[in-house]
Amino acid sequence: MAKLTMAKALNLALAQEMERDESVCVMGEDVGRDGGVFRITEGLIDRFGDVRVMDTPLAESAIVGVGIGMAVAGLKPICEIQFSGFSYMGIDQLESHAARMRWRSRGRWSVPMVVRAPYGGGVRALEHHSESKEVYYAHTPGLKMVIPSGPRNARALLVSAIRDPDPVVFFEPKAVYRAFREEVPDEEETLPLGKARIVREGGDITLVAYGSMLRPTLEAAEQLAGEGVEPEVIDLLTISPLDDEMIAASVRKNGRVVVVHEAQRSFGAGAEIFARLIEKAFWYLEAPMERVTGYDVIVPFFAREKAYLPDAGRIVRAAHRALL
Amino acid sequence: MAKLTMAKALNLALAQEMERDESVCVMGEDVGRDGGVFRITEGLIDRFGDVRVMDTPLAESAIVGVGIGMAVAGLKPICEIQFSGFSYMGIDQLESHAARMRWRSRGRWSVPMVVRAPYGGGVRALEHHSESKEVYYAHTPGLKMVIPSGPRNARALLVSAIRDPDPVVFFEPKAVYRAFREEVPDEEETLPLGKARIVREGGDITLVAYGSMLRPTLEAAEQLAGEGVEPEVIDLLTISPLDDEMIAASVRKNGRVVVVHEAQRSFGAGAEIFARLIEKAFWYLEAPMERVTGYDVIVPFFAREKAYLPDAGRIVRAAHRALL
Amino acid sequence: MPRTEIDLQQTISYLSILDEEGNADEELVPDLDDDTLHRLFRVMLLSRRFDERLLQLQRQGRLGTFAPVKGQEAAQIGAMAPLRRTDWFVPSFRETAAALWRDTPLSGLLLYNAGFNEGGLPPEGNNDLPIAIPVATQVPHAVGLGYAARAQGKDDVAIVFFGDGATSEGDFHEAINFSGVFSTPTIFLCQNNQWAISVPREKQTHSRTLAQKAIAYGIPGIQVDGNDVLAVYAATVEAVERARAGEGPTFIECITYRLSLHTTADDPSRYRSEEEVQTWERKEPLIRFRRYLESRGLLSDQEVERLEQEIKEEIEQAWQEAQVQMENPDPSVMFEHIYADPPDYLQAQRAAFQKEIGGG
Amino acid sequence: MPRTEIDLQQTISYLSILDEEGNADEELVPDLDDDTLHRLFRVMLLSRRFDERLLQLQRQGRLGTFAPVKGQEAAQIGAMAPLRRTDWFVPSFRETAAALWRDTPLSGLLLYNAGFNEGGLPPEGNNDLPIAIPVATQVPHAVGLGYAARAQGKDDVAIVFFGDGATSEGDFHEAINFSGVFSTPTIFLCQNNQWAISVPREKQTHSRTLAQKAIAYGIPGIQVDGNDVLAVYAATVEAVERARAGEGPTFIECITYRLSLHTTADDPSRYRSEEEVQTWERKEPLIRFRRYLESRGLLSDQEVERLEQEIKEEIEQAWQEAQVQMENPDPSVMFEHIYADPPDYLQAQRAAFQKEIGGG
Amino acid sequence: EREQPAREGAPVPASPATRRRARELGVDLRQVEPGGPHGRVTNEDVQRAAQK
Ligand SMILES: Cc1ncc(C[n+]2csc(CCOP(=O)(O)OP(=O)(O)O)c2C)c(N)n1
Ligand SMILES: Cc1ncc(C[n+]2csc(CCOP(=O)(O)OP(=O)(O)O)c2C)c(N)n1
Ligand SMILES: [Mg+2]
Ligand SMILES: [Mg+2]
Ligand SMILES: [Mg+2]
Repeated sequence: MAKLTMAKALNLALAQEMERDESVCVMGEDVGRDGGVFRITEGLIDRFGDVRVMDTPLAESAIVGVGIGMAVAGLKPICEIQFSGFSYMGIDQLESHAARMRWRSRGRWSVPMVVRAPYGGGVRALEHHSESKEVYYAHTPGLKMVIPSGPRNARALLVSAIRDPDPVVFFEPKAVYRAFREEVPDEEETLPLGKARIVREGGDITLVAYGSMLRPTLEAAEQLAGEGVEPEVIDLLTISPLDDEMIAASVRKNGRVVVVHEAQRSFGAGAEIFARLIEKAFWYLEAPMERVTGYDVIVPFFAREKAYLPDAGRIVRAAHRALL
Repeated sequence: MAKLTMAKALNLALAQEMERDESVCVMGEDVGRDGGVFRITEGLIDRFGDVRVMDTPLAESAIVGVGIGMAVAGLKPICEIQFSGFSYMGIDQLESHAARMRWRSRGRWSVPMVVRAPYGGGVRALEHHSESKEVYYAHTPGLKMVIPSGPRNARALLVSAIRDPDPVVFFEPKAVYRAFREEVPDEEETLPLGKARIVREGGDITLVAYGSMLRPTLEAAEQLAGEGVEPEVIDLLTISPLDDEMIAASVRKNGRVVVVHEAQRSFGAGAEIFARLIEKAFWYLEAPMERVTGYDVIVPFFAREKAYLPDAGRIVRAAHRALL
Repeated sequence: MPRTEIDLQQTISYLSILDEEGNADEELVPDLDDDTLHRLFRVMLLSRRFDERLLQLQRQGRLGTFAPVKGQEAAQIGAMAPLRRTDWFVPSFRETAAALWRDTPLSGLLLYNAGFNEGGLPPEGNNDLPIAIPVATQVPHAVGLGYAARAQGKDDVAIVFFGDGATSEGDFHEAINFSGVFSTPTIFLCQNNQWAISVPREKQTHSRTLAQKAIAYGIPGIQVDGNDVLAVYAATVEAVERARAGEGPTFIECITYRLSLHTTADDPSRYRSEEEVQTWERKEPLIRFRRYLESRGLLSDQEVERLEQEIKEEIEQAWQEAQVQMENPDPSVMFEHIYADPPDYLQAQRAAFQKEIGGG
Repeated sequence: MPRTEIDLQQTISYLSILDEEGNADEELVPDLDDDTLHRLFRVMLLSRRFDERLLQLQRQGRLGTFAPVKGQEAAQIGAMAPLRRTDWFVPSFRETAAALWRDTPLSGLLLYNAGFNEGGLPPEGNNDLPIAIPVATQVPHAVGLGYAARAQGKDDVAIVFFGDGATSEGDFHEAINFSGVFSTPTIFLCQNNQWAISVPREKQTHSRTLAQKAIAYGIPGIQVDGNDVLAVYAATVEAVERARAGEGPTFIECITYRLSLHTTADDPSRYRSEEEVQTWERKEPLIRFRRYLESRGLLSDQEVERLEQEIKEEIEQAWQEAQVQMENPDPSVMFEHIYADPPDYLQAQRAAFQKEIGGG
Repeated sequence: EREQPAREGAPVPASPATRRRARELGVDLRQVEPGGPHGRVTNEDVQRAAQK
């Protein structure tokens, strides 16, 4: 075991998978010689060469589209989009082809590809560099949408995503890349896609979060515990397919829930979580479900970033409302 | 008054607005000489010339991006995307610029543009020609997302969209283009964006629909009425901004609701409607909310189209469940 | 210093071998045995007749919208013929003729056109991708396929077909640029049929030729008479050899013509003249190739009559097979192949769906 | 018939007027009065010093990530100078030097770099678009702006700046193709600074020059020494005149160099050598232009000293102003300008937000 | 949330959990004295009504 940042944990996952399976390759802007602008792919080109680690021209649709061709031919491309805010240039290739190739060819061809990108705010970045549009991908059948929250689960989920036979969009919370270290086993570890995890047990209220929002949610849980409230905290890990059974079981027990995401409120992932809870836990709701989210504005330039992003205070206040 | 199809009603709106305001122009693939593949822009190039009616090269991102430039300079471009399934190539221009230009320039520049596209299934079309990804646009602050249901409201909403100072994505239900005729006034008429309308009043259950789903929903309402149930039918007309107050008022009265959309279920517009109802009508929900939607599959090739699309039968069965 | 002209170190050439009358420039005729020459004609004729039958069936409401390939038989078959089965075939939505060269079952194409997902299954043993409808989006796939082949130590190549309209799309540009940088064994086969629905070639782009767009990527480009199956074949053979030898991609612009409508939902009388169509009818590929083969003693009127009959029966047989498969379409097929392993929520939806269609 | 070479009817030239030593080819020196020559130098120097101050402030944590423009002053200012205020300026994210020619307030740029939306307000009276970060996505905007100008009966032109990396993007391709088809008065000004973060020019595309990409669109293309402000100016004047006369777009490739890091979050030592940077330092634009002006008697050491002092004070003044505006940032500014008229739900969110920050 | 007088057919305001408990206890919400804000019937109200 070693204590690794998320950045190092992701790098470990990539290196071990590339070692284990020579069809795995990495492609994107500045991923080779530069090791990626966040250094997630550091060292890979020296180890595996420039055929398996491709510094591509500046062209997101082609990064995904060429990756699709590579995947159909039997490679396992891991496409890096430099920031999730630039992924929209590739969304047509994802929706029109990556998501459909298996279905369109009746199972003859498939696209075991990962498209990974840093997402979310909190690092005082430029415009477009703090985006959180996971719903675009979650609403697209044929894709999976995964968002880790810490070093260990990021490593395990990325390995699972790489091994998954279908296209996975993997958003990495950049605010967590180097925020803290965590024990990460040297030996390989996976986590199943589509399964959430209970991070903290409690019988009074359920708090659901993912990505960089897990930390303020755990902070809020601490504050609530100090007030004598016992919150149950669920870390989604996968947005689609959603582990609605775990969330519903918790809400059936607790009756009150707060969902936290930095993405804009309207039509965000929180809405679907609410919908699943209506479908699976309706009769156990004691109070209106709460969602603490980004406002329905464009993510502000970084001087106002903190005001935009959910924090522990907002989550606690929402919990109070849900506990009325 | 004349009885017009939706196609003719839209054509009327375009012609009248172009007559009234010489900054209004139309651009897209085959919109000029061919009058558009659905003939929505028929006759416009003969009346207004080829500077204001542009047959563009085959390039959706540029149709939107060039349109953005035209709008900033003071024109009012109406960009036609030939089918909504090809709009994803332009979504980066919409999210990164059309939606942001006013905000980014602190109000100095703005993008009074309309991006219109035929959406949805039901006409035995090829793959990618029956798509319904309105959520992509509804989840994007700075845009508005409008979906008419019939000739008269399509005309009135398109006029409002054209006059709106901000970018509007306008999805036209192609299944309705020529499905029926309706009285449409010759003189100009508008409908405010962001306002739904009650199509049928009733005190037992609320049915919420939009676009081509209004018709099967009204059919279902008829069947329910035949069983002694009085449904209230709401036609959304605008997806974003959502008229949650009208829906909530109806649900506070009726306590039971079914939402209908052809878009895939998960992370679809129905989820956000559920969320708003939790926020505004929670205490009046007498039964789990129901949503009748497309399945979470890729829209099938047309031999199975009917099985995929919601129909009156499915809506009635959902209403029965909601009335338990 | 005064302006100096930059040496671009490449030129764009035009190649034609078989003229409209069926006379061939013998020095340029590619090396093709009699069987292959015969097969080239047979498949061109099969494509032509199949296209006609599809149109008929569509007008009768038995099939849905499709894109006729009439006029482009040489451009597609000439380009497909030099490739091996393991070479990748990446079509757009109009490559029926090329698909027929690849022995794609007619019944499958009929099923596809009748709106059945089952029709999308590629023929066994072929490295064929399914029909791709969003214009130009398939072009990067052929770059990746080619890249993978080389990474896997194979000498397979990938050919991708697209139209004149497609050259305006960003994906066309990004893909070919990638191919030039990574020197992928990809053949970019542009079917310049002069139209993109109602937009004529001159309004699609301001460059005089499409082939010259290769200069933007530093890759070889050539323009050929696309109605001349021998020229298309010869140019493609060259491109295939270069690609297999590790010398990278080639861009081939085939000058041809879309003799029929864009799709069955189109009305060309709105935007082009009958005279123009007639002009191009005279240049169409089957007539000249038939004359050439006749001049070589490889074809006779009786042989053509025999072929016509054979083809007619083949098409009818396929249509009968397709109709059998079209009875009782199990709608739950729409839940298949979304993922390798259907997730729980999808299985639940399928079960609920099955219950609903069962009766409630 | 044998292959025939196609006459492309255009060539790509290279233009250089002022060499590295500051010697000018007198026949080619554009028609510029002394005041303008002086201003060109002043703004280049202002840009250089402002860049240095920004870097300093960023390292101190007072400003966020930004993209230094060191080395590209001539390529930007030479291109901006021929334009009128009503001509459209469409920058990417590195056009600080061009923005300074346009009298963009330094305090605004500082505010932007400090993460304040208020810094995005374009200068009054200028047809300037704000900074555009997604690479190449601004290129179509300049096509639309140009098209609109002509539709509105104006002779305004639009200049759009973008880098070598940007030429690989689909939006670059689609935009220029549109421009060629509609003959828009758009100048495509490519800042080929040899790098796109860590990707060198040779790995970005396989074409020998970027200027030759113009051939793909049938529009004129020229390559210039981008560190030679007179050549950039001359080429742009030509392009502007063509555009204003209704003769359409021009593509100008400026050969220059990114002397500093990509952004302040970058470490160039990982992918390029100090020798390469030194080689280009010797070709940098300010030195040679200073020598030229000195040789023309338009600049002296004392004058430069005076300018340096003036510039230093100007920058300090702006920084003081910016800091005042940076105190107490009202966070509810983030709700402004999302729409012309904020919809109810947004007003409600703003009210709820105001309540939360009020204390609860 | 707005005040509204109970109408024939209009829902009695209560959480879904309260409605479930009422059903389980055989309590008709319309017969229960609402103790919550805005005429809302609470769990305690239902409990009390069930014990009568
Ligand atoms: C991205 C996209 N936009 C629009 C369409 C609708 N469409 C189908 S074919 C076509 C014209 C294609 O022209 P071209 O590339 O020349 O191919 P051709 O039809 O001539 O074979 C258009 C606009 C599409 N399929 N994909
Ligand atoms: C679409 C997109 N992808 C990636 C990025 C991240 N990024 C910012 S600048 C840059 C390199 C741009 O290179 P070039 O066009 O040569 O401009 P330069 O930085 O050299 O001025 C990249 C990859 C971006 N801003 N936009
Ligand atoms: Mg694109
Ligand atoms: Mg064509
Ligand atoms: Mg560069």
